[in-house]
Amino acid sequence: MIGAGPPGGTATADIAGLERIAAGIRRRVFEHVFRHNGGYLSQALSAGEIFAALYGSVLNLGPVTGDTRPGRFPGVPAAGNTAYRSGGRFNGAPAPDRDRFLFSPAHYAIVLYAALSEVGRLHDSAMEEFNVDGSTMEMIGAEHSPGVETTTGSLAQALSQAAGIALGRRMRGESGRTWVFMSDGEFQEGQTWETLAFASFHRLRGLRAVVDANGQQCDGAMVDVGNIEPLIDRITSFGCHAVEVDGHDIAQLVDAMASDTSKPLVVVARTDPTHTFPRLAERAPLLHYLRFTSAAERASYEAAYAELSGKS
Amino acid sequence: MIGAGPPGGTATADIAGLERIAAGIRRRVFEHVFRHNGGYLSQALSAGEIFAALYGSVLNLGPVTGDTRPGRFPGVPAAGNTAYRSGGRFNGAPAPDRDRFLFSPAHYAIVLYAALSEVGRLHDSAMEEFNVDGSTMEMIGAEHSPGVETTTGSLAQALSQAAGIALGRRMRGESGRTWVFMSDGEFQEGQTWETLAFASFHRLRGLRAVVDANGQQCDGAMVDVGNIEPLIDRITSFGCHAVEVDGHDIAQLVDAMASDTSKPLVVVARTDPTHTFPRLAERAPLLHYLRFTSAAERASYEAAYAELSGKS
Amino acid sequence: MEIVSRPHVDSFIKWSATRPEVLVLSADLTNSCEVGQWRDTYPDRFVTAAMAEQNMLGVAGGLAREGFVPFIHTFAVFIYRRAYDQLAMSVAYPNLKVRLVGFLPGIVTPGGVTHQAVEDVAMMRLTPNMTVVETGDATEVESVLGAIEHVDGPVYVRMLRGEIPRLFPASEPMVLRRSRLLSEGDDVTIITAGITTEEALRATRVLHSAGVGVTHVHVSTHKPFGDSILAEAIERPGHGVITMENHVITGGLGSAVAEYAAENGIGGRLVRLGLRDTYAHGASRPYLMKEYGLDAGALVSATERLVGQPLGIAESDLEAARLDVVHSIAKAEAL
Amino acid sequence: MEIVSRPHVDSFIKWSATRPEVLVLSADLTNSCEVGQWRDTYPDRFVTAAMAEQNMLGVAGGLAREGFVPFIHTFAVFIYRRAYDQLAMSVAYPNLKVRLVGFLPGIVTPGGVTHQAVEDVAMMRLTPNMTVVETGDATEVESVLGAIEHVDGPVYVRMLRGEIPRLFPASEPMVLRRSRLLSEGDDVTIITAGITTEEALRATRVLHSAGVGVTHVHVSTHKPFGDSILAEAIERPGHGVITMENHVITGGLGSAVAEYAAENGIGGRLVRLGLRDTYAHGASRPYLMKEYGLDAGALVSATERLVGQPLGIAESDLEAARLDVVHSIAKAEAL
Ligand SMILES: Cc1ncc(C[n+]2csc(CCOP(=O)(O)OP(=O)(O)O)c2C)c(N)n1
Ligand SMILES: Cc1ncc(C[n+]2csc(CCOP(=O)(O)OP(=O)(O)O)c2C)c(N)n1
Ligand SMILES: [Mg+2]
Ligand SMILES: [Mg+2]
Repeated sequence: MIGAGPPGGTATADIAGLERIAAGIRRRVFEHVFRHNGGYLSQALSAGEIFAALYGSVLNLGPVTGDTRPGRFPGVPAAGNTAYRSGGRFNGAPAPDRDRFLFSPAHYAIVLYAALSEVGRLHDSAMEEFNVDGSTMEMIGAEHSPGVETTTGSLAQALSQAAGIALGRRMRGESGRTWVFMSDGEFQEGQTWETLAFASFHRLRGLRAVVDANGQQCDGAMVDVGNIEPLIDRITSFGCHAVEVDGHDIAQLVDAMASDTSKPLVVVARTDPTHTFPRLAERAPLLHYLRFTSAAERASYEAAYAELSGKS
Repeated sequence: MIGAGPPGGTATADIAGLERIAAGIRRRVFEHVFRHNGGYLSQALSAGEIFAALYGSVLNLGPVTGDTRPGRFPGVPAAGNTAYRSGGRFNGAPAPDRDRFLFSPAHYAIVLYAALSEVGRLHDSAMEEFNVDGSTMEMIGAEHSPGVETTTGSLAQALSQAAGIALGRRMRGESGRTWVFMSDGEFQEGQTWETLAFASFHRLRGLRAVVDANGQQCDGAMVDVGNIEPLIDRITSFGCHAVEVDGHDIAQLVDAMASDTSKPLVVVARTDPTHTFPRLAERAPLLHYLRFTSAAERASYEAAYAELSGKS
Repeated sequence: MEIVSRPHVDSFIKWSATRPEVLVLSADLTNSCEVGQWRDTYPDRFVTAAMAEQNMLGVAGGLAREGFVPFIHTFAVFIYRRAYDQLAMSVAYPNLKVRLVGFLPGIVTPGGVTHQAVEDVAMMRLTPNMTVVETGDATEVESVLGAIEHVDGPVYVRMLRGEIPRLFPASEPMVLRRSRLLSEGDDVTIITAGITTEEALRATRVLHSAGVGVTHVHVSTHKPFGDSILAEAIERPGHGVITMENHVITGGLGSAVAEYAAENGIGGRLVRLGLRDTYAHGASRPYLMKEYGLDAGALVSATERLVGQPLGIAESDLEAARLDVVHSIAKAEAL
Repeated sequence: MEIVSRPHVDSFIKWSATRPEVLVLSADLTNSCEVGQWRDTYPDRFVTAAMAEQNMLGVAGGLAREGFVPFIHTFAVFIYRRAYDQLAMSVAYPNLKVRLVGFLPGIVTPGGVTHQAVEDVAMMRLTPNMTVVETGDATEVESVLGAIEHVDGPVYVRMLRGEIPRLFPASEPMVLRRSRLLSEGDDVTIITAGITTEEALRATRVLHSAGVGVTHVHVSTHKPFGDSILAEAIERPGHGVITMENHVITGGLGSAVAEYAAENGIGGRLVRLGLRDTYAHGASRPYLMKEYGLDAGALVSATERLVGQPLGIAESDLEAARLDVVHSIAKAEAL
């Protein structure tokens, strides 16, 4: 019932171009991190290629509606708040044959904003507004934030909403797919399993999740905090189609996202939270959030980054 | 760390005796159903052998503490409510080497009460107090109800509490096991999966769940309402030891419950909600709760039951 | 008094006929929430969510974003207790047009503490963007769908099922934010909602005969709270106000009246009848109403406290005042 | 004024040394909730529950039944929103000695609506058996453990973290159900709790200079509510009472005062400052306090409303009254 997406797959995807997007995403996040003495860096390192594949190739989105500037916080959604604008507009207007993209682990917001910036959906100056009082560029994205359509800082809530959207779209006979970007930590929440069961039971083949399986969470490595493996087996046993790929191999990612299956699809992208910047590993197991302990440390990270990017 | 339970297994269990307990459980529930024009009958049909195996052989429980009469509702637990008595006393006083039994799907209460009555833990007259105002013999067992130690009418909450109990007991070096009786509907709740992940991660080998996999829930057959299969694969992928048995074969049940494993154990007992009383199948798919539509119907069920029990 | 059997069944089916955007989501309590026939009538608009309420609330949010109007039907506790985070973040925050139809308010069910919604009104009142209504008779059950139709945001409906008395004429449907003035008098004001109104009607008759002037107001909109009828009743000078709610006394009707009074500097005394910081237990409705002081007798005692003197009303006077038709005496068993 | 850095860290480690029954349960926010060092000190008493709060609440109930005293540490929202059913049925109903230590009260965090606990006090107040306390300064953070130790039932602690001012001398620890009288005066009564007390202290100084007599009470026990200091302050004749809470105005401190006043027939006007039926958004704490009217300026305006005349207090007067030490100006980023 749900049609195939846009033409894609390894054959047509411009891998080198997508790799440039991934590098650009990381660059923007690094710049922020250096300017603000810290930030959600490991998420950019693990998920750079995932966002590049999604925004650079896979997602079939319409143009941004309205201005590409983020704008001021328009108030919370409420009856009578006519000023309200959803951050979904940066993913284009919903249309029957277009894809929808839902962004789940809201603390990855900076990675999303960087990706939107890289593909020209978000104004180049927007990153400067990150976490600035009164801006929509919230640290933990809410549904007024660019590219964000649901409020999912309480994790594992986007997939259910995506299932509802996918179901509604199927009821209306729409061919577009409904995508969700997820973190692996979300597979510890029971809600995720309720939704996978729901999605497979209702044969929501339009629903496609992509997981940044970076093996880490706030307290450290997931194997030490709360194991979710074998994740592929778990997802498969819940009736979904699980595909495992190297999350830093864009061709694999693009291929996996194009999987032809009648089941809800879950792409498990195995990633490294220090990818392209091995120096970060010295902080293991605490990679979730980076805060420099001194100006000297920051400077040395800056130097390391400069050297690496010079090289690459 | 958790020792093996009491001697058990097919070799020592008195299968015929346990079958008599199962038949007795059903008889008591049938009597109630005929007297009150309905009730939770299918649960007795599916779970009769499970309760017989647990209370007749497997559970290593101390004697009832105090009177075997259910008693009046003692008020809710509260600071200063000194009259309060837990229904757990019907399972004996907790002791380091004894088993604990937690009862999860509270609407099975009548089956539990019948089992307690059959094995002499509950006074023969108690069933008459079922759902009587002011009695502890509540329809949906709460923690003052005989044999009930946690309040789990909101389903899928006992397993987490049992995991906490099993963890606490392990911290204190206790050898007794912590058992939970569950319904299959509870595997639709996300909380169950959170707990299985927790239990396997923490290697709670003292934790043992037995599931009445009768394939039904309020709205009908689970395959039509919300599929949970392949249940064994799901449980296994969450790191627990799953054993599947014919839930009406007591020898299989007793053997499975004695499984030697270092993981949390889940015994999936495949059962038939019309077992021993095929007539009930005429109500499919709605077997969850029986209410006779007329006196004539009730009489005909009574006749059918009399004939069958004469036979058996 | 007329007793109407399962008014929601037909009313909802009929109402949905011309509203294709209306869906039903059920978490394995379809017949218990009187939507079995609805499902059979509109199978394509019925979504089985199985016993997984957290996901169901999220799915409802997603469907609402697509322009559907999902009506969740399940026991109230499984909406606001089991899935509160999803309700708050996936439905209330985005102000989505989801209807949360919650059954088994307060102590109407023998299902015990896990099934009795004794704090739902409080939780829904404190939830931003939420509109909160409660049905008190067959007319309100039949008319609640129309009353909330145009609310642009989530609505929680505290719903009755089964055999329901008709206290208000069918010609006087529920209207959002409009209370009902059931009697007038200068001594005490009694404010009730849901099933406590029927009980209060018994008491007010007897109180009137005993010479106590009673202003009695029935509330069906808990939030937004307050309309001119309510305001006048609360402000009426007299011995004070009594609220009687099938709910804990913290955060529900009694608190709403207290907030209104305090914000407006109205100094009369308020007596809040209801569950006092306690869960209940499983027993029949009349038994529990008596045990927890939610009956006509409790109202008479509270009135005596306010007027400061015994009124000489006996239990038998209240018995005699029982309304013409009473509920089926068969004790509910099935959930 | 002294600013104390992370007072909970040492205080809790020290307190736990002689209490082997104390455990910590954490749902992947161990360092964010200042128990990383606790875990390293008592590794055998630390239980990682991963990001699965529903199960964590149930596990806590089970451990409490075994005689342990589990201290759940996570962001407040993930306790009372994500796991309310488990909190209610597996912890509150059985009245178990579980300590729910909830971080990020109200609008202290830029984490936005999903991280800001703006309705926790209301939800915990309406929960039977629950005791509810809130910390307002370093002394209270240090002494809350002792204050609640002997409560035989669940306790919700609205906790502060990070850099915290010491408003009350260390020699005056938090005592359950004992409010603090911070100033006396006959014109208005101001009641605050948590971080709003520091803000109110700024306003009361200026109000006193402007000739307004202010009675200011700091509340740390939300439930059970009411003690003689509070009672006297609420009953004090004057222009009325102002509550300022880092919370929605429904169900929390303001409602508790309203309930108290109405039940006792006290007729003064009440002005409730706080979030008005809304969630907030992510921004810095001072920005949000101003936006939602939770600052000294809002208190002055409310006082003007009550006394019925402008007081001629300028923003700059309040600035000048800023307490000696202010918070680290670095904006919080990490959660
Ligand atoms: C329901 C819920 N519980 C807890 C949190 C706090 N939290 C934010 S991020 C996070 C880690 C989750 O793991 P993951 O998203 O995989 O982390 P990362 O890979 O980015 O380190 C947690 C526990 C949350 N946001 N939502
Ligand atoms: C959290 C929760 N949601 C819904 C219910 C209502 N409910 C009671 S029993 C039941 C059916 C669950 O399936 P199962 O226990 O397998 O039913 P059975 O085999 O007895 O028919 C449901 C949905 C509940 N008790 N708890
Ligand atoms: Mg991760
Ligand atoms: Mg079943």
